[in-house]
Amino acid sequence: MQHTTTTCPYCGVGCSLSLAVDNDRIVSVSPGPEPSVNKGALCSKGRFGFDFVHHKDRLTTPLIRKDGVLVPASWDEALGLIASKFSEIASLYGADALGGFSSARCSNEENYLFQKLFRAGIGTNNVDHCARL
Amino acid sequence: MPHRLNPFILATASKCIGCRACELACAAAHIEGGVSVGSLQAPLSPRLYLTCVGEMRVPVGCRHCEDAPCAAVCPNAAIYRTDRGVQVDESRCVGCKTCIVTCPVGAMEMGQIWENGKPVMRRVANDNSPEGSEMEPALLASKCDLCKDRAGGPACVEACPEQALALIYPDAIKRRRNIQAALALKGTGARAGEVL
Amino acid sequence: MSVSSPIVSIDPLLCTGCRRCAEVCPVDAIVGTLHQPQSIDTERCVMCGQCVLRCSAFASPFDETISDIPAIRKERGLPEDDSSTLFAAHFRVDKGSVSSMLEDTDKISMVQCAPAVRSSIAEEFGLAPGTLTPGQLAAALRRLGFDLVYDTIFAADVTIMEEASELLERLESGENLPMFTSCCPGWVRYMETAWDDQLSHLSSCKSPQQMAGALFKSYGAEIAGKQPEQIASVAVMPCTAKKFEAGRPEMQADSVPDVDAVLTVTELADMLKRKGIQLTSLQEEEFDAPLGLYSGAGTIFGASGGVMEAALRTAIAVTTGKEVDESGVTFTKTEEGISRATINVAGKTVRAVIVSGLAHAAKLLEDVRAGKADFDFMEVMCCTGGCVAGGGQPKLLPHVDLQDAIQRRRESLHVHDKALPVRASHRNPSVTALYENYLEKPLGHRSHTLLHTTYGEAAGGHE
Amino acid sequence: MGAGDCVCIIGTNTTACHPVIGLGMMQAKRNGAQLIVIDPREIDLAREADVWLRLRPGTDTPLLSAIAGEIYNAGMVDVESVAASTEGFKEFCEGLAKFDAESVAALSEVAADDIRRAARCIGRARNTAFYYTMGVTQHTTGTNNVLAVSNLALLTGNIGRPKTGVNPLRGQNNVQGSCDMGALPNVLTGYRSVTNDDVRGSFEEAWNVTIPAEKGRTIPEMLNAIEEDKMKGLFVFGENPMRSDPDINHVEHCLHHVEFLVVQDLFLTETAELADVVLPGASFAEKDGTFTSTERRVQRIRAAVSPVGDSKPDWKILAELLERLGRPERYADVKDVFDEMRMLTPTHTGITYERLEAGGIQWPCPDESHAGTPILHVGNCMRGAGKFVPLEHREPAELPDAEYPLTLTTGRVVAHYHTATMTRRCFGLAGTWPEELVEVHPADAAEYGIADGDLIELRSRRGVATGRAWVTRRVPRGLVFMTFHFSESPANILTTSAADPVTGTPQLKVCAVAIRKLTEESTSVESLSIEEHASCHIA
Amino acid sequence: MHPFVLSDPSRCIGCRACEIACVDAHMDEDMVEAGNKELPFSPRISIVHEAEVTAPVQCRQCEEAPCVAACPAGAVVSEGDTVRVETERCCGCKACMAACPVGAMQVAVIPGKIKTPVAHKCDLCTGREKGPACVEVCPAGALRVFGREDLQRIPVSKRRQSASQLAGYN
Repeated sequence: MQHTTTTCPYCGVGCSLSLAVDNDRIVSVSPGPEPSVNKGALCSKGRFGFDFVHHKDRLTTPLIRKDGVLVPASWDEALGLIASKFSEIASLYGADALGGFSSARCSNEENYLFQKLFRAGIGTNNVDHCARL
Repeated sequence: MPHRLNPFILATASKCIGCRACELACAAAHIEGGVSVGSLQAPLSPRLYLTCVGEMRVPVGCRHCEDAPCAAVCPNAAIYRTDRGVQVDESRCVGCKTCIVTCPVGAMEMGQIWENGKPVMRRVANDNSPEGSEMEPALLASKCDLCKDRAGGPACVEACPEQALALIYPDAIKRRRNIQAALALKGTGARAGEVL
Repeated sequence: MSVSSPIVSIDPLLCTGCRRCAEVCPVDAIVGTLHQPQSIDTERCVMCGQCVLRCSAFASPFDETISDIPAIRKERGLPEDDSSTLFAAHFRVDKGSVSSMLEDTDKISMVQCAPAVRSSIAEEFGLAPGTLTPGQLAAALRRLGFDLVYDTIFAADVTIMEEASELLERLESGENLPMFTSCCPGWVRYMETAWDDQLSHLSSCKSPQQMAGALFKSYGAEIAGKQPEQIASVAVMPCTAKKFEAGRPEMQADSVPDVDAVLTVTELADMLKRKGIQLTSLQEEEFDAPLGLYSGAGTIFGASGGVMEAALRTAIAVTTGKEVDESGVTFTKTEEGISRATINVAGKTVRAVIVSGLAHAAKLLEDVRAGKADFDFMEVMCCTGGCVAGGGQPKLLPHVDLQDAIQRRRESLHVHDKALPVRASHRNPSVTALYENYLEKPLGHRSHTLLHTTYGEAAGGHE
Repeated sequence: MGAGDCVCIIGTNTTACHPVIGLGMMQAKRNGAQLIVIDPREIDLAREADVWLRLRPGTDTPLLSAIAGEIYNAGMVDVESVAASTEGFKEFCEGLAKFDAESVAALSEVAADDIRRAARCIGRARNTAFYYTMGVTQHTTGTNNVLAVSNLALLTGNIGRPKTGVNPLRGQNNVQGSCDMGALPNVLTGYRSVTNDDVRGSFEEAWNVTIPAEKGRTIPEMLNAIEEDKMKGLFVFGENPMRSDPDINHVEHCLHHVEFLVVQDLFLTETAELADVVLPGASFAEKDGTFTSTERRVQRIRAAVSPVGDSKPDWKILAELLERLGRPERYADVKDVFDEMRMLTPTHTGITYERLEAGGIQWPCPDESHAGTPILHVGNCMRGAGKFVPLEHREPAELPDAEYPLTLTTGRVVAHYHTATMTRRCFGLAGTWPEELVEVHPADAAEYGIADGDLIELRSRRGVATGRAWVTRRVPRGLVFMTFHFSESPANILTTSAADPVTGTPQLKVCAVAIRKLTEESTSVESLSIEEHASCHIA
Repeated sequence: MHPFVLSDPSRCIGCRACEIACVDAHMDEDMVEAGNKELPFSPRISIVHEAEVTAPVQCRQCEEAPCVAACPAGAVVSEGDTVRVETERCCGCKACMAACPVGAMQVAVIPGKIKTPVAHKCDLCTGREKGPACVEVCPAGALRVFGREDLQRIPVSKRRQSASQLAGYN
């Protein structure tokens, strides 16, 4: 049984968690070590909001819509299609014809790369996320 | 209000005076007849039973169990659960009496079932009758059916002069009691933080 | 009054001690503590049967004491194949003796039925309270085997003739006033047990049931060409106390009882059903003449205030010569169960009182005893609402509104009264014929022997 | 926080949306601090509050201004020092005149002397900390509401000191971080505007690419642009606008209309179902990285289990996409991404993975020896002088009327999170709160013949939703509350997309609805077939 | 005397961690398996979340338990530390639900071999080394176990306190 210290993925308080893992599955959650904001307390989501990770509905492969139906595809094929489609749209209609909604639930690094994808990769500032909501 | 658990008739022993008006009303509500006892076209066969133990009087009836033992043991599937309590399908009952001995509460009895003035009959061996057998009224499983088809709800509750009977919804009672218990704890509570 | 009255009794095996009967007993004759079997104090009991009406403690097929039921049926004298529901409080059942009378071929059976019977018996056949079925009642009695189907209401008209005359006589002489009606046996019994010093105030008239019985055994026998012993006189009553009255020793002539047996409405209905007679689907028939023809005034005897109204209609006619269908006197309620009015009869102002419910009579009797009575003529009905609410009436199920049912029965009698051609007792042709052919005149010699009686400890008593 | 301090919360059900902070507030109350709660609903903290202002939804600005007015008139303001360190103080004070307690009392349905009591509490307290969340921002007057809070803080000097400050409680684990990282159309990392040439220049030089000088489109603008065929491609990353955005019918129409839609998420959400390409992301427990909490604390997340199936950490996917779009950068691990970012972001330059091992660091942290900044605006406001902004009151965009007599406000419950994509797939959380519960006041419920637990239908100008009624006094008469956690009861079909002019934040907290009881089809007779139930019970 | 758990409404924020911990502690499967098998979610603690009060309510392990008295099948037994339900003997007649003054008894299907609704209630997590799961997880410290010793000690300490107060002024 290993223990990994991490931060709660739910509200903005940023409580520190310790995930107990047994053969690559999260088994339980307990409050993280000090120093921490939550000082040993965890709400219901923090303590019991982890089993979605192993839920059977998790997406496990990229999907591509072929004649109206989403079917599994390889990473190479999916990413290739996105890259080519984005370039095609950018060339046809200009970079401003593309845009993206980023995620307040993903990490700083991912948000950084996402806005870099549009600003550097495509050349548009059309990047927003749901902090507005 | 959608209820998850079957309601059932519950008596408050302290209020019951033992007058049997509930049994009378119950029996009358399940047979053809007019406004008077004389007008009833079948013998009285109540489905709840006044029980006297020393000075104590209280009617005992079916609690429409969620996992009804009577339904479990019935070999001919005559007893089953509906969204309005546990019901008996008399046409399927063969009168095997197992449900009587199984019911933990003693709410099941074997009663005559009368249809348009005549009891459901069954053939019984009888040597000194010409055909060697004769017909006599059948005794079939009989229990409280919550007056499911009666306007105005259960007849016993309406008839009780002391309002000792009530149709109770267990989950509604539980929710009300929870709130009362929580309110009662308000202010006092466990003083969890303090050292008592 | 020693031996326990078998007319009304409480079965200790079935009584659960709920004491709901004690709440309605007008004379507090129910004895016992809560949850213990109750018993009846025969000294106080007037056999009105209200307790029988109220009792809901029946013998369920699922009781532990189920094994005793056949023994109880035998003890109550019920026929072998009787399957009626047994209740703790019950009255003496006389179905058996009546059946044997009907089978007795060398007897002529004459039956009389009280006004209230025709307003309630339909309830026993599933119809709504207060359904009026006079014609079908007569038809049913005939199918049951009664040779002559007469009517108590005829005798009620006779009672009016006798009692109105007695009242006028007393008003004239000023003696024994105020005068009380005597047709309610429960009321008479109450006077005998609790107010025996006031018995003189009671009208000497017998009740209509006893008058009819007496006439059956005399005038009736003559018409039928039979000896009094050969007449089987049966009465159908909404009342249990009538069973007691029929058995009173003085209610007979040369040891031939006026009335041989009394059936309650429930007993009659049961006998009819056993014979497969469905009263409510019969063709209407008439009551036999002459002792079966009756006026509207007699009909309303069954409702409290009815005797008073009937007497007034005749008194007005006798004193003023004016024939009226209704006395036009309205009684105003002065206290619970008591209503009063003042009328002038033959130049005298008569203060009349109607008491509905025995429990309300005590106050007035105290005034009488103290000589401070402020009334001259008092009608007392033991059961609140009149005979329509008697102990022999159908026992209504708990969900039924009893007061509403009683009110509907009263109204049906008044409707019946309004519908009849003759609405005053003295205008009943068969009554006038009776006097011409037989009684000569009210309070005459024959009336005196047949239709009048005396009261008190010596005379009363049980079989 | 303890005696002499004051906690003022407005538009936040803290014990539900930020439970641990909520607990901290209750502890502060127990330590003697005063608690002021401004919320139309009787939330748990309202029960504990010294002053609870039960305002009519949408009247936050006038109420806060009235409080400020009362403090000012009562002479509890250190006029010299405030005037010295701020701009626009005089006009602001004059502007307060129209927000007298009596007229605001009528407007916001809060008793005038309650306003005065709140003012006294704040005026007298040594330190007052203000907390707010969506309850303040999700209005057409969202910006004004926030400015009203900051006006009040500036007026009472409650800025830049411990136990004070204007503290927005960010709803999501990294909403603060995603703003910090420039995932906004108008700013690059560290809130530096794209229109600022030097800022843009530093990025263009680092990435040797030219970045457009005008700001990009916000989400509502992008949706409209799609509708007008100005935008052909959309990449939705870790979001479910089909449930969280207002006026879902409009969103659905746009997402169908767009030529090429990419969605990257953990589950096949309603939005993902419409996508042309769906990429399986990884959950917080399957990747390394950092989140930034509501108090600007950057904290590590660490992979505890390997990614599920073929899914990849999201940063790897984005890195690979960048690569395919011709970008030269290669990132061995997420630390490289963070380092690239922090070199470009002065406020985060001092934060390194090594330092984060010892615990979170609050930006700004200019260099690696800097300990981080627990409190902003220490000494003076970061922009120099504190800026007062005189405000006007504007009624919400949609008010109840004869046809839609009740006000609907939306929000969250403690057991669920946002569109519940994750929480409804947690056995425990789904168990405690399996379905939508619409809070209805007993009197309103009685008026519509609704009993507790009945299925009811809510109807607005934009759509219809159903949910189970929870008859409770938590909501006042005339107000109903529901969450947007449940797809079967999509609150955002009802909400209006009328938005704040400045931020474009939609008015999710106020819209007009009508409710009626739905007669539930009575559960059918459960008479099992004969064979079945003769055997089934005899186990 | 049976120990029991009591809540403090002034501390509870209604986060329901106790409710989930209770279900978790009475299930062999872990959360993920429970989700995949769609097991019933049947807590033995009821959260009241109203305007007037927010607090968990559970069994007080009464010494004179109405539920024990009400059960026709003798399935509710008072024994050792708790009042316990022997689920094999329970037929779901709900008399205990009507009897319990606190509303601590629930009738529903619970995880395990019995697939029909049965009565179940708080059993103080007997056999769980860290004691009641709800008390352990509560972030607000709103739940507290009153053990047998507490039930002896608390009255004594309070008496001593009031005695000193009495001595104080007369």
